[in-house]
Amino acid sequence: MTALGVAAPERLADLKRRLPTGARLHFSVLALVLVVMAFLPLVVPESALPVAIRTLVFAIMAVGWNLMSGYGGMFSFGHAAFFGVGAYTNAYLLTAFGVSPWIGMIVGAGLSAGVGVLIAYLCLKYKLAGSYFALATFAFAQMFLLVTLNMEFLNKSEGINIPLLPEESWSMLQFDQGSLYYYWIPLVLLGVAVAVSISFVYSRPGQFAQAIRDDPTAAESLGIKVMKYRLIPVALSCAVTAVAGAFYTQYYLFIGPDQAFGLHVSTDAIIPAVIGGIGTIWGPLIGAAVIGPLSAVVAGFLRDPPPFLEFLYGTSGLDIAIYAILLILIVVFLPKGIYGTIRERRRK
Amino acid sequence: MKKHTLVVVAVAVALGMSGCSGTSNVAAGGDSVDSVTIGSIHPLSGSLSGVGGLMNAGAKMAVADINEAGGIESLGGATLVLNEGDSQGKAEIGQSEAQRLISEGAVALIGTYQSDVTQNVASVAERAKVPLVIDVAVDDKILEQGYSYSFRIQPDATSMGASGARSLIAMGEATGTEIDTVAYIHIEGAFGGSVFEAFKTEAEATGITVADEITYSGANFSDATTQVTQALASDPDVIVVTGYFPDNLLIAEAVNALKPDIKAVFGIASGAYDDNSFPAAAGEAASNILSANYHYSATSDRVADIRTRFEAANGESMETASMLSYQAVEVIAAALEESGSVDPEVLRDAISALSLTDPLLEFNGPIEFDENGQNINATVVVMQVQDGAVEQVFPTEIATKEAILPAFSR
Amino acid sequence: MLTTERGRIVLGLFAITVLGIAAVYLFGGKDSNLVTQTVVTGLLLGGVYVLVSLGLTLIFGVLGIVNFAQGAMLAMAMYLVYFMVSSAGINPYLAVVLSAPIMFGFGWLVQSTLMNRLITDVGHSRPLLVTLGLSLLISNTLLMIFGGRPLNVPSPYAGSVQILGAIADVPRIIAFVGAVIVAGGLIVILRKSPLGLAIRAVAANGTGASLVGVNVKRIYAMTFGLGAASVGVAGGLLAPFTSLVPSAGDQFTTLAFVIVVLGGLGSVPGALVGGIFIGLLQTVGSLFLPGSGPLLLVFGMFVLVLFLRPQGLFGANK
Amino acid sequence: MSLLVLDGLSKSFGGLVALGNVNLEIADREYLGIIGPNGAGKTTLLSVLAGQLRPTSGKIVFDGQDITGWSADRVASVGLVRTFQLMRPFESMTVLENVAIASHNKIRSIPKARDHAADVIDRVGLGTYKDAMSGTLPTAGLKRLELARALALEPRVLLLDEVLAGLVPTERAPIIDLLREIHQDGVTVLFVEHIMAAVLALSERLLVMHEGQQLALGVPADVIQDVAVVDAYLGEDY
Repeated sequence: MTALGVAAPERLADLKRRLPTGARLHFSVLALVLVVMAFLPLVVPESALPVAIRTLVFAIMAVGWNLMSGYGGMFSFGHAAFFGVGAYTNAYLLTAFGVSPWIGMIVGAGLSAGVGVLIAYLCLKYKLAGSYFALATFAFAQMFLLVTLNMEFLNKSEGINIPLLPEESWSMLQFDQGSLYYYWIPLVLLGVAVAVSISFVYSRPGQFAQAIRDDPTAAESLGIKVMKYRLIPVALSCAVTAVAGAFYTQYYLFIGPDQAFGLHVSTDAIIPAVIGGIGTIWGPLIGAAVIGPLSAVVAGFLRDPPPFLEFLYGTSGLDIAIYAILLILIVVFLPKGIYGTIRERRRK
Repeated sequence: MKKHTLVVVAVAVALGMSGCSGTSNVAAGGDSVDSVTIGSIHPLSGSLSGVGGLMNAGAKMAVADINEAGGIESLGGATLVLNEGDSQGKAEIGQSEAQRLISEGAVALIGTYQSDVTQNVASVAERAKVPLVIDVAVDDKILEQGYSYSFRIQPDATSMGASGARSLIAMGEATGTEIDTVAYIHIEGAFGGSVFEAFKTEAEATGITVADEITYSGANFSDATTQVTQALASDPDVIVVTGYFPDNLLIAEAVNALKPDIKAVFGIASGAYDDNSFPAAAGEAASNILSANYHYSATSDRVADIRTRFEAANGESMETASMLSYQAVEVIAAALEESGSVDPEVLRDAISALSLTDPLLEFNGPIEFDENGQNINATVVVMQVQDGAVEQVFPTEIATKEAILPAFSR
Repeated sequence: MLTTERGRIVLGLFAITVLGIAAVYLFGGKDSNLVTQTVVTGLLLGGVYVLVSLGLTLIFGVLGIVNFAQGAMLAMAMYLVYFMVSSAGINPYLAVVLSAPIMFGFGWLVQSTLMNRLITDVGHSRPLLVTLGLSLLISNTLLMIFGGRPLNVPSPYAGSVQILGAIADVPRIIAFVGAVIVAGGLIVILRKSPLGLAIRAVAANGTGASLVGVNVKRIYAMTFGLGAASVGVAGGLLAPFTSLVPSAGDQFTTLAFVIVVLGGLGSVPGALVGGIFIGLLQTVGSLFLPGSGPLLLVFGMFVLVLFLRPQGLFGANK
Repeated sequence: MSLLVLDGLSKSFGGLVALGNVNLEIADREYLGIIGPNGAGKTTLLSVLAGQLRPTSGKIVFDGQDITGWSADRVASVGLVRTFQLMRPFESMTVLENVAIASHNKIRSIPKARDHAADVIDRVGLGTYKDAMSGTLPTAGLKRLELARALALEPRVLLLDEVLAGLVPTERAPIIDLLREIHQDGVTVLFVEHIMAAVLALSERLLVMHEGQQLALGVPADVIQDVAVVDAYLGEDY
């Protein structure tokens, strides 16, 4: 005990020395945010819980997307591919072999990282950049969708159901409907994803990746292996996104080709990151917190409109139209995203 | 330590929440309540919003009709309230809408039109122990999970494929039309695939050859000429079709353009051919197309009255899907009446034990659910577009017009 | 130099297509009437794809905007035509003449009020998200106005004719001819008119063009307008054989990107050749591959083109 | 023995010869000035040496090792480091981070790399701008940043591409002093420059290039007298 007591402050000091101030600050904020958010379900109505959980899934995806596209500078328009690989790996291993979703999650993350590295390697080898890179990743996601539709062992278009267990199980990651574990688990996963982001951004590979994003030629002339340090954020990004996919499957107990690889999955990963601020630690979270509940809030408002807007009641499509207008306005008028714009103002 | 406290707090809060949110749940056991909430989930936006809107309107009308007739008597005349959810056609939105509706006090759910969304909602219903009455959703698999809180009024894909085949054969015999080979065009995926498999098994058992199976992708289909030409290459007597509205329309138009020497186009579980907007949309191409599908009863006065009032109120023709939503509300209302309880678990047992006579659809008998929750008397009837209107033509007892078969004189 | 290379590519693609079709006739093991029908259908479907892609090649090629509202704009144009036909009873092909300028105005407005604020953006995410939002906005507004039930625009020239023993739908032939005319019109505008010169200058070098006195933002707005007008024509020509639902255009969006990249960004002849090629590939492919197989073929080819010739068939070398 | 040997080095783009048969031996710790009119192939020569462009033919031998066709990062990590005429800072990063990127090449630990980078920054006289965003630096600052990043790699050969261009004379003087100092510390320098005063002040030998060819090579004072040089170089630029 005493040895530990003596060692701890030393170790802490060592850690402090190794971590740049920025990273330390981010980690402290993260801890604070997680603690505050852990108590969120206690103050919001129960009906808001599914929306909160969906928002957390968005946030994890956006944090993942941001690693590759924000910090790595490779605009992915096909993150559905990596989300889907994570989701299907978990679903398949669980239903075919009874593998615990926790293991499925890790295997899926690894597989997804491999797939992502392969796709990105091909795209980079053939020198695709900008819109071309985006369209290539999109095409891969589409191909995954089409291939899944033709895969017998993945149940083709029917998708895979996660069987309902008679009682709660930590090892099988299944709880009662409305259990708060379904909120806390993705919250912790999000915390891990953000921690991965912070560590990466302030690490040597992370610094290299950002240098390459800013100017690959200059980075290469400083001795940086461009391909290698581009693929590292890709791998991390895909792994994080796959974890979101695996959790998604466990929470919704179902995954189908469209839920896994549909175009909307890719945009779900992009929108929060862009709204919040690309290439920032907190942008994806803030973006998700705004965008995730937005459509539910608008829909809720229209379900119970104030008297002078009564005539709007029951107009289907209106909620999404309003959501679309808000989305457009945020993107057009906050060029660096919410967090990015705030940060810029503060700096000035 | 900290973790434990968190859990305790959370559990306490969760209990508190479920306690206060269910305004009607607590008043179980024949007590009189003011109102009972039913949650409905349909695609009110997105690509399926057309039919979703009609279904929602059907459910709304059922609620209004029941309330006008005095509400639920055994609950002291409690009125029904419909809490509407929009799935946007997405499974995960459907699921969170289901959770919202339940937490806002819905004692039963109806929905949802799409199989994947229904699948998700069914699992929510099962875990929350709230009955789900499926109005439309065709996939067999939904009820094969062993769920005890899901019930389905419409026939499933397999039984539609099989009874479609039986109807076709019977109609051929009745009209003296020789049907030896058919070619089948269907949408890729579980829906098209399982209807086709069931049809094939049934048809081949009676000696009909399924000469060709042509599938297409629903995600990208803007011309059916190739598929129809391909189907005709096997020289079939009948082309059988399963798919959704736009693809069905394209196929009918391609057949009309090619004017092949076949005896009929026969839709099974087809999205278009028995839809009242189809004759106008397809014009000449719609003429004499047959369709085996579940259908609102065209011979019942009660149905005629509902449809007239629906059209007056909504300005649109009430399609079968919409009638099924109406029917789903009636099923729940009947179970409420029967049990005199707003406890969802008691309600489930009541639905399970229900025998609802005078169904609004052409079924073989009253609505009764088997142990899987499938309505055992659900069946298909055959319709045909004649003179710009969808008519029931088979079985003959419920026919509004006589079947024209061979459908084409070429 | 460039023209000969282009000539070689066109010739090569033509040879591949002809050889491919010949191979299908000879070794495909399919009835030759079926193959003929398939080729005719494929050509006509290609015409549809060309119509949808022409506007996009301008918007993507000149402005660099990945316009995900392309399909929704197509649906919007179809509903415009539907509205004119159903309320005023005019001929749908006459309605096209009216819908094109309206769509031009819409496109001009979108570019000058929204997209022009984003042109300094180095990333591609913001324009993409705005068009995505626009697509949601358009289709849901259509839903609010027209409802989600399928509507239809009756063609005054419904019917079909025989071509080489194959059946061809008259409205689809009209659409095909329309595609060629629109392509020709765009080529003339781009090559001969002062606006076309300015557009090409801006596409080649925006900064340079602004230095010689071109109002780049105005040209951007005009280009988006021109692209939208092409979509307006496309919507009108497709409406007579499409079930009109608010999401009717969505299925074309991704294919249009494939075609535009295949043909080369900003290349009108590229979109023409690319559209017809994809139409043929998909239709002939469906003879041998079930369900979504042909689509997989299309995307596979897309990735190959991206890797091996990212500038597209008709694009200049980077 | 020569540190860097260029043996028949050529580079052409399509039909255009940018570099034609350059043969050169550069001794360790030499300071070689390279001059020539625009388009003479000076920057191409640096790019080929730094591994950014692959030579069409010929050989590059560095410290006895054939490095022809090596990738730029590999060339940089053995000690052949270039700067860019048009400055290429990592704009999202501070000056310190920019330089630390280069320091990281040899130093894995983050704080140590930063300490090292800070030393280099002080040395090039950018100390006060250490925590400024690199994008906000004035031209003179960016030139120093280019130099600092290259120095942080602790190069054996520095390939400098017009580090003085765009600076006013008062800004040039301290950099010229710095370059002299770097050279005295044992770094071999290839110095592409237009400012003749600086070239003459620093170079031990002078290479004149014209249309991709070696025009003259020798002691600056001799070379500058060469009539051909005057024609080719001064005739165009002055």
